Amino acid sequence: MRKKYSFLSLIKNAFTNNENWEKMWESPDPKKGYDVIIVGGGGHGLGTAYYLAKEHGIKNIAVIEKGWLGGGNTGRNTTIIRSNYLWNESAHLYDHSVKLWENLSEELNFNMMFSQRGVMNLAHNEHDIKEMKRRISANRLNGLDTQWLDTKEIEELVPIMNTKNLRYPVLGAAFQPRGGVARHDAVAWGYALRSNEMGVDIIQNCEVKDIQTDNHKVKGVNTSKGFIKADKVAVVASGHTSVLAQTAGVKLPLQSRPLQALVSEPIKPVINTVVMSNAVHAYVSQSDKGELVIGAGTDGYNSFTQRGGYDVIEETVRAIVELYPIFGKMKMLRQWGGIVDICPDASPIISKCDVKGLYFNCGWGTGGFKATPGSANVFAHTVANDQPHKINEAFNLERFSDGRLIDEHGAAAVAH
Amino acid sequence: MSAINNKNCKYISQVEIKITFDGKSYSAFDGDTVASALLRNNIRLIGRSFKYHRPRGIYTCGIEEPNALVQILNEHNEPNTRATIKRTYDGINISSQNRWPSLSFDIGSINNILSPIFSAGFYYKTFMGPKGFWKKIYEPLIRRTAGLGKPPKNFRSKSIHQNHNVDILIVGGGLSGLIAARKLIDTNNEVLIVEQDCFLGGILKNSNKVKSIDGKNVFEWVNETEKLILGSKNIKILKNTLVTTYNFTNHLIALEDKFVGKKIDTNKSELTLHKIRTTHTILANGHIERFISFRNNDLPGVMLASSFEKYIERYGVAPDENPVIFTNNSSTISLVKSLINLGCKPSAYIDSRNKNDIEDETKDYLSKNNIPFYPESEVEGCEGNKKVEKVYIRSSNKEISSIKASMLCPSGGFNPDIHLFTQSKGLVKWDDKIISFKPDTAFQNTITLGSVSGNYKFKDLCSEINKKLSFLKTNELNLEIETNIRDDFSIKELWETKTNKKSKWSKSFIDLHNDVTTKDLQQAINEGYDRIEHLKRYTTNSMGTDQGKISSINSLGIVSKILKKKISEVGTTTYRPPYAPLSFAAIAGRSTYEYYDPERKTPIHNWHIKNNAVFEDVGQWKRPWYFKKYKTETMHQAVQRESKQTRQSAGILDGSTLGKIEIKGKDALEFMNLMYTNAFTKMKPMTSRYALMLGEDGMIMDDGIICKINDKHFIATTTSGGAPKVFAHMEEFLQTEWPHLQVYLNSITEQFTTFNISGPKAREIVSKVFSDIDFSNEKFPFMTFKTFNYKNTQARIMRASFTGELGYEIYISPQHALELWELIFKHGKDFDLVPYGTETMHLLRAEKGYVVIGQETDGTVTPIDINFNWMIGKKKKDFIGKRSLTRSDTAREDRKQLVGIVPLDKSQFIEEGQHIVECENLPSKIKMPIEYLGHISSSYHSPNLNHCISMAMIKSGNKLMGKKLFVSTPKGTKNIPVEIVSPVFIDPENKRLTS
Amino acid sequence: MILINCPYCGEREQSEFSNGGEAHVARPKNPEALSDKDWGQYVFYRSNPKGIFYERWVHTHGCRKWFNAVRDTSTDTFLKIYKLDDNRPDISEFKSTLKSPSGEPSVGSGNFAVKK
Amino acid sequence: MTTLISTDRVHITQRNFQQILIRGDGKDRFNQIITKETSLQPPSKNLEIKTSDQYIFAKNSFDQWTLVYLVERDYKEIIKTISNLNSNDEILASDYSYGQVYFEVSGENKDEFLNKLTQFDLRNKKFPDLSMAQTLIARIDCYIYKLNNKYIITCNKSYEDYFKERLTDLINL
Repeated sequence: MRKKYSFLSLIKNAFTNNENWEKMWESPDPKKGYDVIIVGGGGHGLGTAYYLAKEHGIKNIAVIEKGWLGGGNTGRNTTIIRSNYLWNESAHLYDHSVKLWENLSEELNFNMMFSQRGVMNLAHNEHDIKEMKRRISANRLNGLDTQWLDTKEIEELVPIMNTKNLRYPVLGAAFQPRGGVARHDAVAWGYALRSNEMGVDIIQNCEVKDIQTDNHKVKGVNTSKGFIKADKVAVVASGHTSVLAQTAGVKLPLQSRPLQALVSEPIKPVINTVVMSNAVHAYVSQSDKGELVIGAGTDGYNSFTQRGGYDVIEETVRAIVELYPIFGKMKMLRQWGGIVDICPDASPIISKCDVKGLYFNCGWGTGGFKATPGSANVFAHTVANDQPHKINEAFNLERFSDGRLIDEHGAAAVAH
Repeated sequence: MSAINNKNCKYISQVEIKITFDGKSYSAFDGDTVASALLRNNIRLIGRSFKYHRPRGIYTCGIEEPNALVQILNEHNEPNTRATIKRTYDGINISSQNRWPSLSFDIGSINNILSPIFSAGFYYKTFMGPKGFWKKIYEPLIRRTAGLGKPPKNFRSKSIHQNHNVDILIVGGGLSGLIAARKLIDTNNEVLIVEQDCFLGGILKNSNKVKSIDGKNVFEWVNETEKLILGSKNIKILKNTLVTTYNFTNHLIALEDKFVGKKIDTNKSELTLHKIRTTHTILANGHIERFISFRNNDLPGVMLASSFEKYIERYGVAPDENPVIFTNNSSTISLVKSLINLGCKPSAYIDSRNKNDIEDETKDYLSKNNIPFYPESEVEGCEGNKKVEKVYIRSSNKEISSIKASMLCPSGGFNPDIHLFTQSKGLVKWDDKIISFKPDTAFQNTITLGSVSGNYKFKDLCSEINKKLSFLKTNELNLEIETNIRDDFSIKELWETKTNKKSKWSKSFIDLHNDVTTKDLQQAINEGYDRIEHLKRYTTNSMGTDQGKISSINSLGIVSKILKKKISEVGTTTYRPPYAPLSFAAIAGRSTYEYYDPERKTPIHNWHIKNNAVFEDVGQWKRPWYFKKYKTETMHQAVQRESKQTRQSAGILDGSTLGKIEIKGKDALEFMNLMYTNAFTKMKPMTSRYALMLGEDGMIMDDGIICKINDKHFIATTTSGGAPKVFAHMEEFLQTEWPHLQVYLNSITEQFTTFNISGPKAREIVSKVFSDIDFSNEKFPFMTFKTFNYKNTQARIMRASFTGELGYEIYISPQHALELWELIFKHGKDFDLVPYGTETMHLLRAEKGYVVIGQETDGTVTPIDINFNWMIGKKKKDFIGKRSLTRSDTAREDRKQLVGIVPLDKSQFIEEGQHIVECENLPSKIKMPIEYLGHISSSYHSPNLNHCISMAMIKSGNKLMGKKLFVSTPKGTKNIPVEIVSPVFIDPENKRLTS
Repeated sequence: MILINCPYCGEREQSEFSNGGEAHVARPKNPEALSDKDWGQYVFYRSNPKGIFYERWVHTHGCRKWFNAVRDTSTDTFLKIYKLDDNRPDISEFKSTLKSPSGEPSVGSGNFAVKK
Repeated sequence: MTTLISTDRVHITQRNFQQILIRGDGKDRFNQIITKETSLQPPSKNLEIKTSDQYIFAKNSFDQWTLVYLVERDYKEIIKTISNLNSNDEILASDYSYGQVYFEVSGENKDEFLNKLTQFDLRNKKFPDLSMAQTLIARIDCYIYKLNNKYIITCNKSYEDYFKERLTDLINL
């Protein structure tokens, strides 16, 4: 670990006017070939390279990114981290990630600003309560720390919330204390820094056009900087994964949808935990700069424009202004959209496929950021050993044929 | 009000008002903004910067302001309000932000002393201390110093939306906007002009650049133009309205402040959000002056040249009598003329251009008024205690001299305001003549006019507009525009001036709002963050509430120099809407608070209220949850009472919220057989059947009762929540898969109210109410229905029940609903009829082992899983979802199946949502995951059986009948011993239903 | 918000419509004859192109009629709207602005504002 | 008929009409049956209205017509018409008389007022006289009929209170 960051390093550099900080990573041109090519330079891709090098000793790796690293969904999410998913397979996968988050800053010696301030899912009707009580009980048996909060406890944790005087009153909440938020850019930069140090090539502004195969075995990839040979190709390019899979003759059940988010202007601390409300599509947390980061719902149609419709913003803000009356006098600073690739059962794909040496990690929908370290870790294991890790065994491609789905859409719609 | 007052400014009244700033009272003129009012009282220090808490003053005179953000205490503490925009009124109470204990003495400025340590991205490189320290110690500290304003007070706004559909939208009521408008007067285009100020005119009123138009002074020309426009039939003007968002297919969002310069009346709508759909958009929103980076360019007293000029011309106040002017272009001479007209004089005019590039008129005017002139020179820096006191000038021979001054006005040139154009997905291009980006290829019907299109010349402005609007076939308009400055704009590239001061504390700012220095840019590039988006995120450059309006192009200039690339190769960061911070209250409009979502009510809603119903939200419906017999009756007590009484005598439920669909046509039977799992072919007319609807994945989507009038006419009921989804599902398959089927659908949910009466005494009650109908078992068997005429309306009674008791569902026109409901109660009194709510309905159906879609099923349950094999038409060739039922995973034996569960100790209660396990105790701290067989989907204390009954979905449940297992409890570690039983707890042989 | 030209009602706000996913995916005539894999393809797999996309819309808050459309998903531009019973327009009719599978379109999506 | 709002430029009253919703294929046989039963010619162009002071006959979509009686008729007759229509297999008629609420909106500022609740383009060139539309007003599915300079808006009865509150709330903001 050559570059060491600490308060001491800040003081040392202060004396030399901060002029000789070392370069975090190089941006070389691609070599002729590598053992493993990772397509997609987001948190998941760079993380996979890090764990391949650190835990499996594979260092002759290239991470190929079409734009700038961390520029896709890694730089466009609402930074929420939790693992209180319903089904066992999902709970184990996401909690594997939360455990890695808990000392990622130390491991990468780069501050992820991972703040375990708790994540709260609000219940607005009887159906929500039943669904959450079931999820809490399932989480408990899986060793997770989710608990039920009544309205009074919620008001103590979030004083600015109006729980009673609104169209769908807040009747309670499922709360996971170990959940929280982290700085999204730091994940990509931290993984890039440390994997680059171990010899991994990080190639930016180089777009993979198609994947070359020869009788069901992967040969390499054609890129805007020419053909690059590889024995193994791991595609982790969110919405574009299905486009690239097509070039290798593999079909993926992905649909890419805009998922929008917005931030308010910066104010002094007002909310110290993360509050999610599925019924009204509004998720809120406050960044360290003081901006309130708000997540909205997905748009109802496929799109890659990283924008989405204005009406989605209106839907979320309508709910937030009622849930938090202080928003009546606050202003929206920025709005943007990411592209989330969604599977029919709202669970990811971390899997081999019929083509030898070709692996896919995609379909994360709205859960991509929170899963970054866990996904990268088990994907590295899958690529290195050509066998899935126990944790991601269930998230294979075959489930869409035999029907063994892991449906995280939550219970069916309200009925009775 | 000690500052110089420009008497002949026509946009400010001389009426005095009183304002309060940080507790002290000042006087100002009605029409002043907070900024112009404070400048009138020579107040320079107005806030503290974001990171280093350095003293900051008023830097501009508009929306692009990076520093002067204040809190309006008498408006619910509204934070981060731009002093340069917010208009004052008598009694407004303003406070500065981000400083403690006071503006002049701020503890936070310790950050400035430690600033060499707090370099760009310092927080990524430290604070990683022992586990949990980040959350408990470092983060709270950082969060307290960050963030600008204090949080506002709670406020329920009444702002509204106003939609518009126009042919042409003109953004900006300045010179170009007005010329375009005059060309469109009384044409057949419906035009809307949107102007952010309360006066039209733009550059005409904001500067001294234009002397006259067609011989008239600018004020007269604007008034004359405004009269013409208001007189037209086809043009409307919106003032005090700022366009913030340019959506796809020409849909723009603009925010109007309805209380400009007035105290807000909180029961009126203080903001209106205009949502404008237009065929053509004309962007005439002008340009923004950019600053120059030099040492201490953030000191209070540094103000952009055109802003200084705007305070004189638009607000009638000269912020200083002898400012130093530092420019790299030909436009700042108009500021000099403004000062001379007022009897003031710049104490120096520093122009960085080469001597022979500087216009002769400028040189002559400066020498005529003996203004010290420094050609080919630049400002090296300035110094002073919380305000400018000295300005250091580096002359052409590189020597540095200093002069005394209290204000310094830099001008780094002008950027066309391309934010909205890029939001419209248009592409911009670099223009070396104006050294900035300008609009190039539009993606939508977007036309840019005047300075926003990069055309800074006045002479050929009319010809540009005539050419660009020629497709509208309007009249040619040519105006004689006389200017105070030379028409062709000249500029020399200058992003920053270097300092030879080696101190670690000397700072030259590239982003005033987020305290980003030019050294930070260099450091970020050294560390490898050389992509412009990386740079922005690592240094937070241009991510403040001003989005770097006066500085983002400068940062591209500096970065391109360091990387030795052309600026167009460096590219820009994404322009993310909105153009300026947009009020949340305005975005929400009136569709929030009490109007967030409609409250759907059944026709007898008021009867429920009168009879102390407690309501539950079911989708948008308000349904009675239970009825309080006396004030203090709890839900548990009410539900036990209602459930017991229904089984012993009779109970009635308002079921009007259930979906009802009328299906009719030649191929109705074939259609129903394809949509539902059941076989309807052999079903006799006038009978009804409980039916299941699946998705193509084989999972249960909805259920309901189907009444068959004949093979060509059915009526289907659905769950309340599923009603819109089932209707849409039927329409989709009819139109897209089976257009050959002649079938028509009508939703009749609201054409019939539904009363479900059940219980042993039900037959007696209905016989009394409908005396002419024979309710005997022979004449009216179970699962059949009759249609009849009730007071000339179509009515229907079906013998079915969701409680397991003898029951009838009465479908009646809403016109007679209340009257019939009360008649039923009149007769029901002597049979002890009780009204019950959804909670009792849940309990009674659970006693009977009936499932609820969405509770027993969660989108992963097939009919076989809940023993509904009997509902699957085996001989049917196809129905939606049939193929999925035989997939390997759905045909598995060990799937979760529906069972009943009772506690061995009858006094214990099982909680819904808990799980069935094989171990008696749970460890207090669960480390390794514990296997479970399934979860409890429903659980109630049955008053009719006097013990808790539950339904559960557990793995291979059918094989576990009679087995002893355990159910977890929410908190404890001791599990409840239970026995697996059949889910039907009452009347398994259905005797009560069919007798 | 996008303006969609309903073939029956004319131009309406996108909030009146619902998207029905990929078009021209006919329900298999005889599902029983399909293998689990092929049936899984029909139920779960839809194409997800960045560029020219054939999709279905329904005017939910209007005439409630289904219709088809060809849209460029990289810029959300509707290239053609046609009725259910019109036949499928040939892809050669449409020119996608994309230079490569995942490249940014030459026309900006608000993210790459500078003309290359 | 109760007056909800009456200012100088916007006038809204709540009405009550009988209504039949008819589904069919709109071909000759369908037209003959309809004319026979209702003695009225159903309109053939999408969103077109035929009207007199007695009725509004509108084609709302490809297979749907609404017949609204502006002047109250003997309800027995309406029920008879509906059952006669339903006796033909290829026609579905449903009684929509009491499940709907009706608002009549007139006045010089009616378009600007309604455009506070809906984005629908009410201008004559996009929404000509004697035409109708199904759209969203105040987040609720509505039918809007345009005839001689006034609108008749209908929606489901369960939204009545919410719709009226939205209208009255706006007038004094």
